[in-house]
Amino acid sequence: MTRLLDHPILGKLPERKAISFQFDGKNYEAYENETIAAALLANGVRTLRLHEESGKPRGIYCNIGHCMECRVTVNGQPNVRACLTIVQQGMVVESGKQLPNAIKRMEEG
Amino acid sequence: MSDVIVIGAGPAGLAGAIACAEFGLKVTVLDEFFRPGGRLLGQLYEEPSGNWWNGIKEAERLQQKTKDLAIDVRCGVSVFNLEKDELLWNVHTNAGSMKASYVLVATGSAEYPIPVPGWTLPGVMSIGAAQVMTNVHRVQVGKKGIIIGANILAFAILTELQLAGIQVDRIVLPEKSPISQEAGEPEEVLKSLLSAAHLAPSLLLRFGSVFMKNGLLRKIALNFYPKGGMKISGTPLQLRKAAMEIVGKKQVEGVRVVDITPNGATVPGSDKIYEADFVCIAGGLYPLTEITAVAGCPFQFVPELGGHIPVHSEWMETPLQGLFVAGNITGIEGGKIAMAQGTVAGLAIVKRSGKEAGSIDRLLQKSVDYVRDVRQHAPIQFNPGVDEGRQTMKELWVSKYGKEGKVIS
Amino acid sequence: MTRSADVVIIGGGAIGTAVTYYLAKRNLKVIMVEKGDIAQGTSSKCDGNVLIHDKLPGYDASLAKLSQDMFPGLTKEIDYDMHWTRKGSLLLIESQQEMEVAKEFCRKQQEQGLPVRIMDQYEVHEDEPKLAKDIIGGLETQCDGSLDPMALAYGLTHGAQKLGAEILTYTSVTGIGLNSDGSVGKVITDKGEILTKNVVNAAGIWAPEIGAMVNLKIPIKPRQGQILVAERTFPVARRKVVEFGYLMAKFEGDNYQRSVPPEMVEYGIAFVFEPTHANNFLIGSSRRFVGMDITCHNGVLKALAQRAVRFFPVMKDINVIRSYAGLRPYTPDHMPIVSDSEVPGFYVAAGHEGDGIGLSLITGKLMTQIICGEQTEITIDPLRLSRFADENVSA
Amino acid sequence: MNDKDLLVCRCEEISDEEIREAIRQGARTITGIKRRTRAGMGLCQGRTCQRLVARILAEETGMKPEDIDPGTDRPPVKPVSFGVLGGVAND
Repeated sequence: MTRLLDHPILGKLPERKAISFQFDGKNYEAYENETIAAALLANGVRTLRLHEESGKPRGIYCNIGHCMECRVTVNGQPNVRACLTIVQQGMVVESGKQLPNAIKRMEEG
Repeated sequence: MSDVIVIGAGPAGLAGAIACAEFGLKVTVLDEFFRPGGRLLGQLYEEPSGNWWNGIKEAERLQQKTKDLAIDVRCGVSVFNLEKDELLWNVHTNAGSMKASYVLVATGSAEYPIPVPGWTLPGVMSIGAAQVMTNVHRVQVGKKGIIIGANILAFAILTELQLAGIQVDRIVLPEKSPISQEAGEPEEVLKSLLSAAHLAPSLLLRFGSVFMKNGLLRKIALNFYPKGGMKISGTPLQLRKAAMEIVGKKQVEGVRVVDITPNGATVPGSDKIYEADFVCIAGGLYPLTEITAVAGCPFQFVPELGGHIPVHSEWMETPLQGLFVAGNITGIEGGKIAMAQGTVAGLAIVKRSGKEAGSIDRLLQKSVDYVRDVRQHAPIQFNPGVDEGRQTMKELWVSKYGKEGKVIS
Repeated sequence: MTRSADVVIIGGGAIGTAVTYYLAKRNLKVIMVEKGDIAQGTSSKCDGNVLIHDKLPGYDASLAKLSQDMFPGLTKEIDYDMHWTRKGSLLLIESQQEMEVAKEFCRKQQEQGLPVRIMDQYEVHEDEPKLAKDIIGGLETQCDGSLDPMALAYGLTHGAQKLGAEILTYTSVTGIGLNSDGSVGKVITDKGEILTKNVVNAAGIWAPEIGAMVNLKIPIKPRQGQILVAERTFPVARRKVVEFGYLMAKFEGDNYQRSVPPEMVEYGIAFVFEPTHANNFLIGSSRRFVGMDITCHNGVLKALAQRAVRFFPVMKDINVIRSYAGLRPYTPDHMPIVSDSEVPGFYVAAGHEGDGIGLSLITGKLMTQIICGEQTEITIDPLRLSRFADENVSA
Repeated sequence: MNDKDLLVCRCEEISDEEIREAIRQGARTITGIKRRTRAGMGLCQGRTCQRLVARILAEETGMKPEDIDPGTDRPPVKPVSFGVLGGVAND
């Protein structure tokens, strides 16, 4: 998806410094003051995590920090909301993974 | 230590902080978002008067005022608990705890979702999410999108998406169900759109919104309502179509849509899949009241204001000593009203703090009247019964706590 | 609408549903009356421990073991998934002084044939690798287990209904009618009367209120506990893990003080970790007398979180998503009441403090044996209500 | 729970059918439904699904919206780490 550099009413976006960050091992380009969710979307990435139980892909839903769907791991810190967190230079972001369910396997076993 | 902590840096929170600081109170404002402004940040619509309501400019104006008044606005801070000890309110956040004699909770609203099979696919988002991504982050949410749910918020944001050059293929209704309720009934939708006539100029003017007030004429109009819908600045509003399923393997690829009768019943075998790479769900707004709930504030069910909301007076005061509310948390209305309510709450705090004995009562009453005045001239009415709802809450307060508002704990 | 039943059970928590289920198994006509929803009281505000590790050797441990051994078969018997797992439990030992007491405690339990053993520093860290490095050992109880406490109550209700029991939820008991000879004649509810000769008061922290209806003094006081709920995350520990220090403070009384910050003592904080089938975990526990208050106090939540990070530092970055508070039915001598009473036909099954889930099944069985006039599986003398009659016990 | 089901609770993936089944088993409040199905027990604590569950409950039981008591909000209203809550985050 492209970035809206110009806007008929909101006008031109001010010059912003480009920065780079990592998502699931790949390098991406973002701009200063952009959230992780916005930067990834601008790079065509919608899936931010897999549901911990079912493994189904999930992306942003509310984009203002209410629904917790956009949680990713940032520099080792899990469950950070991508829609509220600003990208920093060299940030290492990982998508949320499906979890093994030890207790359930115990019950089935 | 601050005299006042404001939770929520939206129009209501900022206005409240400014009103307190103008009378010399030390104020801290907290907000989860990385920029102050709340829902203002996404708002951009043309008012009947023809000029543009630019929420981002409005937010910048308020933010500048907070700087001028040395108000400590802290973004990226999540409040997770609010508790009172003997004298002070304790606000617990992910950045530590703080105390203050007065707390103004202005946490605004959240969006009602309308579940559709497949709505957990990446690319499906609330319509507010698309608004923020477009106007605040200036990133396109997709190449071609479909909006599910036809209401005032959907139209306002539709215009914003179109302005940003994003193609919105069509607006359809959700499938009628106990969850979607009126949103899935074409006649109900048409009736609710009447209060947004000026917002969707091209379509409804041709129908003549006054002419449509009569139920029977609405039914007839719906019978002849073209399947392809009526265009709103290019995007067809399809009142006779409903979204049955959002399809896609890893993310949104399209929406399966069916024809529906005027009262929302699906026409079997009429489904088609329309291609899309994003879907916006427009379910409307409801007050976000969780922080006042954990603080122990009494609630009252007022459907016209959005359901269970904290009990409050016209001075925006709750029955708990030192706890105030303002903005969408008290009932869903536009940004201007939220700001006006914020000012009332701020002045009420100044009065309670005994700071400015002289003129405060007059200023407070003027600010209360101003809220009513703004409400009368509001271009958008989210809920036709809002006046009635405000009256219900006022009468409840007076009956329980008296005109001046005796505070219980 | 007047009904009749062989036995009416008041209270739809873990205890009430267990008594109802075991009575229904004797195809007696039973009616359970619950003023709210099933498990609306303490049984939905606790964790699902089914333990013997915290029971004094002797009667306590035997009663708990009897109850514990009834759980494995229950799931099949009532065909309802209660997420029962039996992976044992681990008591964490922090100091040499605790290790000495733990060894003695373990020896006595082993003498009673209970599957317990002491783990040294190497074994305990191999068993739970994410444990804080300075933990010096553990006391393992191989037979301990846990389950979803709410699912227990729903499952027992499901099982009882299949056996013909009638369940009246959202029905409040307003009085108990006695016959001229003083024996139980009927139960009066806000939805009509139920003629019966037998009533079981399984109302938990509300048991004193029901007892007062037949002017019986039941010395149960609510003792509040708060619990933190963590988010779904990687496995932190595979089973129930509890600190031994708290038990020592409980049993040793004043001659043992854990070296902990003052609020741990003030709020009665004891580290309790329980993994759940939903792939998250619960952190307890706290003990305070605050009447019927079930709001969460931030000071207690903070102390619980601090204690949890002390034992599992990896929790520092895991999120708490919820907290809740429940009221344990506390009796002066820490023992439940499973007994008849001076009022013929009026029985009491309540007062289990923190062990209501674990002792629910044996309570159901014992109460059935008492009502049916049979020899009880284990003596119930320590559980008699009359034990409180002589001392002037203030409820 | 197959793909065609209508998910009402996104966090815990609970369908509207599972919610109706809980009501059939006797749940009369949002909390009762939560305890039987886990709807509302996820990270958003019901911010997304709670009002949808209320509408299903009203339709299944005929209860009026004002008679349906909403779920109980408890701290933390937004997730917070054990470290921050316990005041041990920074050391």
